[in-house]
Amino acid sequence: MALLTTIKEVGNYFREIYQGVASLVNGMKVTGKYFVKPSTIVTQKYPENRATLKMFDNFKGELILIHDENNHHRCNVCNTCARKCPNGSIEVIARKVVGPDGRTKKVLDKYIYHLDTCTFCGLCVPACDENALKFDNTFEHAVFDKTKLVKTLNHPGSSKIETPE
Amino acid sequence: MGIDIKSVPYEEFNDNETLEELRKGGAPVWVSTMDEIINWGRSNSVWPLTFATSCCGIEMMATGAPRHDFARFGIEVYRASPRQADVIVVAGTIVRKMVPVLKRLYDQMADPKYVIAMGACAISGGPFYYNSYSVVRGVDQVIPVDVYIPGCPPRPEALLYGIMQLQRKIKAESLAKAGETKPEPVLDTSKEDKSRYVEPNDNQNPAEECKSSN
Amino acid sequence: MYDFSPLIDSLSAWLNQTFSPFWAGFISMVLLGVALLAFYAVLGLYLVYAERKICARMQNRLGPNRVGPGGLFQTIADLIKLLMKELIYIRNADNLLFNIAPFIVIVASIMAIGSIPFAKGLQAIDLNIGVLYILAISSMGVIGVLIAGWASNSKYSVIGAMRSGAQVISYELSVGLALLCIIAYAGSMQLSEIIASQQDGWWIFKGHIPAWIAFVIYLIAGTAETNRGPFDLAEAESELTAGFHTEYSGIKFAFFFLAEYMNMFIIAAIATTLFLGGWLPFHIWHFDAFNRIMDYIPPVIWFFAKTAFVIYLMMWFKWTFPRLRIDQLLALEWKYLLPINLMNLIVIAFLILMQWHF
Amino acid sequence: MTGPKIIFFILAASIVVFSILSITSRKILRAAIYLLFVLVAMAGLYYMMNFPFLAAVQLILYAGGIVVLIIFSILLTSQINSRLDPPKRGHLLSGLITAVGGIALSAVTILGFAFKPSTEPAIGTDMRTIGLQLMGTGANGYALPFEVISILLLAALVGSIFIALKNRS
Amino acid sequence: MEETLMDLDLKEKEEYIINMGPQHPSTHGVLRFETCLQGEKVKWIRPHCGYIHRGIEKMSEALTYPQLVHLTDRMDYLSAHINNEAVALCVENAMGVEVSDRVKYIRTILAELTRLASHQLWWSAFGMDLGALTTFFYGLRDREKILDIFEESTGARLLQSFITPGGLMNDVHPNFQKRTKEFVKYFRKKLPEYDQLLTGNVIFQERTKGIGYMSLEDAISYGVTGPSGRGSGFHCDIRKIAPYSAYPLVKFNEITYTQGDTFHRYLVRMREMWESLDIIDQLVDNIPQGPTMLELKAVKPPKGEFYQRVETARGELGVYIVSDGGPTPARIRYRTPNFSNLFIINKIASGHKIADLVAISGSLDLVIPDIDR
Amino acid sequence: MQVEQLTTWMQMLVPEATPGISKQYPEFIVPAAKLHDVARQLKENPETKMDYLFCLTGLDRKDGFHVVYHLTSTTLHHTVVLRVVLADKANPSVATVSDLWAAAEYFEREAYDLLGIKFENHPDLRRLFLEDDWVGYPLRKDYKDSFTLER
Repeated sequence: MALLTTIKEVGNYFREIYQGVASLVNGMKVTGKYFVKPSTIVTQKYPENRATLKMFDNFKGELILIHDENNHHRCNVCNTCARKCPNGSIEVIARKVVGPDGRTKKVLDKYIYHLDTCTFCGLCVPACDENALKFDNTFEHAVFDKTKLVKTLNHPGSSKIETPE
Repeated sequence: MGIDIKSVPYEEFNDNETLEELRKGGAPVWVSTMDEIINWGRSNSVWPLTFATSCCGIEMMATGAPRHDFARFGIEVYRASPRQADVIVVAGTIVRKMVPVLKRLYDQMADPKYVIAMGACAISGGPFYYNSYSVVRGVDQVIPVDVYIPGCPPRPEALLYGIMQLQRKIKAESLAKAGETKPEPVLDTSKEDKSRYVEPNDNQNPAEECKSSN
Repeated sequence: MYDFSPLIDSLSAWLNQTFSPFWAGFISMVLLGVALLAFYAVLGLYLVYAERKICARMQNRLGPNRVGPGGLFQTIADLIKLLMKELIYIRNADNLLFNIAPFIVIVASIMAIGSIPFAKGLQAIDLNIGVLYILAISSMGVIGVLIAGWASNSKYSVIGAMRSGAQVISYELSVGLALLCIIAYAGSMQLSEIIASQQDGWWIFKGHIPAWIAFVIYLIAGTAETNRGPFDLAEAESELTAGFHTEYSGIKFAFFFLAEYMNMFIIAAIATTLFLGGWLPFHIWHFDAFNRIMDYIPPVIWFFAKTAFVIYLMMWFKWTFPRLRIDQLLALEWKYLLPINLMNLIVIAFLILMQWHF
Repeated sequence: MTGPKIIFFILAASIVVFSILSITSRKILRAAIYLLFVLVAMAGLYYMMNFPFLAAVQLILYAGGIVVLIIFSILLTSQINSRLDPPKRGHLLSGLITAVGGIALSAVTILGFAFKPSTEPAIGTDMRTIGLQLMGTGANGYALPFEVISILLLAALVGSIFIALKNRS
Repeated sequence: MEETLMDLDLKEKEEYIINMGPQHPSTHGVLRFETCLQGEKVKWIRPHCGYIHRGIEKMSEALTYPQLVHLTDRMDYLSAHINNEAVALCVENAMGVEVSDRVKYIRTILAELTRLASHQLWWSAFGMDLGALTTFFYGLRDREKILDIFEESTGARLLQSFITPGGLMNDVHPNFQKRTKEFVKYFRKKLPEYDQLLTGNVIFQERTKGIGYMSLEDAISYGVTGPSGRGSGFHCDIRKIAPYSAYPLVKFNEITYTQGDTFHRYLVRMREMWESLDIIDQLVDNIPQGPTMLELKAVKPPKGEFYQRVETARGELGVYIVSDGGPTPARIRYRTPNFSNLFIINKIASGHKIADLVAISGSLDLVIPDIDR
Repeated sequence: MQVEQLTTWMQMLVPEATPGISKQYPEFIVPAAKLHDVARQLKENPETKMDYLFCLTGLDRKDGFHVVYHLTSTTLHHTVVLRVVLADKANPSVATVSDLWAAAEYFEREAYDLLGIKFENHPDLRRLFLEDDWVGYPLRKDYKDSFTLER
């Protein structure tokens, strides 16, 4: 009996070795398979493919104030977006101008957008009743100087689009 | 102007003005030749420290993943030991309890060392700018930052872009200026934060009287 | 046909003619040293590059491709950077030993390279105890690792060093015994003679199954000896940050890095020499047309191709397997490799006694 | 002066220097490393005397084996900033006397001995000869000493296991 | 060999303390394990957290409900959708409104995709903890496909802030169904490869089997939920106990094992991935039409206290809202899964080797900002 | 066990317990002095078997600090909420339940850290998230410090 158990143990010893080696080879098959198949490489060559690289339409890269070709935007300084923003990334600075009819009117002076704190939660865009805002899908924003990330979104010299009332 | 990054033209980079500022002041010819060789080596071999505090760390891992593979830039050699790392990518929020640790990590790194602030939290506290009692509003209050990559979190391409920006900055360095030390950052614990309301330097704005609406 | 000895003989004859014997010896030594160092550096750098490319392919990535064509200059950039990096002086560390350690490691691997036969006649020293010499020299490398870990005065480093010590001491046994199998077959320790004994067939083919077993054991133990792959406990990144070289920076770290790759090359080169016929071409029994074609390929290429194959195997291991734990590592050696090895050796002795090998 | 001579003097000098450093160093690991250098230099001397086998054995056993064991045990037992106490004056004095006496004795012996070049042909030191002699039972055979030493080592092994086991329980 | 050479040698040596972290590759973030070692053996571990305590609970008190959702993304960033859903569900239940079936279906699919992505990342990182470096790349390679689905619909890869009280920020992209189905098909082929590479590997099994045993009593007492708890036989799947969203409509198994070691915690997650694929399969073809956002005048839960439990990729997430009837909560409390999962580590890792500590902490699948909040 | 049964059971156990306001789970406001006793009964009684404390919350309300215990049974699947009102805002203190549920040890440390509620007999009551030298308890409504920027 003792002999039999010894034989069994020796058999187990070698079976263990065999199974171990087999499992290792099994694993090596996976890596080996990918090694010999370069077609499985999924890498996108980012800087090389800049011309063809396209983000998804929904991608939230940066907030922009929509301007049309005449340099008009649609912001009416209601400040809803700034209130909706959970961390104060938007500051709408207004300026009072006297209109042709003699009434003073608040118009947009600066639409300041803090790209450095924006969390892209997307609450501001639907909040705007005028559809003045949208997310652009650019992503190349890295800078050396932090102050460059505080952006003025209205283009210089732009004005609110004249909507027929 | 000499700072070339493969496949991206110089003009298409952001913030060339700051870079030009850095490059001011010439150097002797032999120094600049040396510079070129050394900067070539340094800029093409920035080994990051495995340092990630939160969400941005996952995007940093995704950048190393096959889809984006930042090994292409030769920076897949993540070093767990700060002694062997060249760049510390601050990926995630830094809170006040973490400040001494981060400072120590930075001090443990060997020169030349670079810092990338990745994501809104590292740049300015991001979502935790207001009302948080523990988040540091910007890692530049702790260690000097070279490149800021906004986003929450920045997508992997944005990180790659930031790394190219860092490469440009490294290439703008010179041995002649090696002695210059960066100003020591101070952790601002006071309530008034001035930097947030600083007007960006745009001279083209014609507005004369600016009033805050709120 | 591709024998390097006439070339080298004529070179030394010319040196002896032109200069006094002292200067001739001196110049030949300097030449040899420069050649070896240059070879070492270039090979080390390109092994690093090869590993990065190979693992990238296995992981569906591209690997370095932006520095030079196909990323060929990547490791050169790394080297330049490491050369120019600050060397950190560590307070509370034993700085003499801290600085010596990387040199011990790298000198040990450079010395071992000297006796590797790359082709007929292309060997710096052909010792009649070649295998023993390489074993002896490579056993010195661990001292560098041990004192590097201790002198850094960091707990991670010490743990890494001790792991490395326990590992190398025990696996040296298996490396030695596996090589002993082939030495017993060939009846010599001289590397050139071992190669000569394989004229009619590599040992892995004519040594029956025991040679295969010895080869596999040698590969496992050799991988462990170089602190690589599933046996990289000394620098286990997820546990000990960087193990014994946690505190090293700049070029001193590069030395460890290079030495690791060169040790891998040495292990592979010995495997090639002993098991795979060194620089001998691949021949098929009585298939003369094929054999003649094989003969046209220079021996240097044969040698490096075989070595590259073994290195590739070792990289394949590293990028597939999880790391062992220290007690499993030792159990593997003492419970599996050593008994099998000893049995194997007895079988081989029996085979030789009965003259059953070719 | 020929090349080998220069190398000889370099080796000899390093043996002397490192031996002295090894015994004067207050840091124990440094002492071990100096000892390592001494042993390596001695291996070099053996090699120069055309005994590569002995050189390799010196490296593999002393440098690769014993010194590694010494370093290993130092790693386990001592701290980085621990230093050995300076020796007591009495010990120092007696040691010095012994050392000087030893040097004088060997100097007298060496100087008094007439070194004559050997006329016999050199014995080939290839592996086959060494192996045959090591295992030989005839003249110049080492089989008996070999076995005796192995029994000694076995006894030492058993003893060390015994000691280790006793400490554990 | 139970006792290694080193153990024997170190018997007499004093124990010493190693700080693993806050910056350490195996803690996956800024967690600090104060570890007492004796040789290689871990005597005890004292976890120190707070290195990323950002005060989310305090901050949320100043934000309206739709605004504070974006902070929950940043707790357990790998379960962002599920965290959003938890807050959304809690607020909806408080207000007594119910979202449309379309929203429920989409939320559930997104939650399961999140779970898959999270488990993939965990698998990658767990392999890397054990030294199998290639797993990292395979897991992340497949995860990118899920992130594509997310990005196309929500506009963000990781922190989507997509689910909001009352529904979804916007409707999903028309490609959503197609892409999801493609992914499910693709991933069903890749999962066996994961097993081939790691699960069956003898070294991996040696490293994980019988390591870090957690008993059922301990799991319940410490509140270890999610796959970590289920590895010990703790039936803690909220999707089964208190079904929410579309979970009552789908058939799936709660995976439990009774062995409670590292290997079985691993297996739970591997099998959960199959279950998640099944759930997605059942839902993705039948997404009903309907509005994606409720017409709510204002998101103001009535005065009272509300609790909502959901199952994230790591376990039970509880959202506890104390409302005074205003637009902002008077107090919001997150009972995060990792917080409870972490502290058992001393119990289950003591007495093992330091390498096992890495394996065990990896098998608990910790996300540190979720602990610290 | 049904909600009604639980209510009668609780009333028998602690007559001074009053039902709480929440309708989601059966909730009882328990006097601080009797909390540990009730908790132990709930855990050990075979009829209730509340072996799983899934949430422990500290609240800063107008009438004092509340500590809310969410308890459930993993075998019987019923949930109960215990609430303790600590009217003494200057020195809130309640007995620990960490000897009953291990999870409570860390929940209580968190509550101590952020709200300053002391738990008597707690084995290791230290700050959990904040530095040891932090002044004040941030989750209290009257917490002010020189760092926070308010918006």
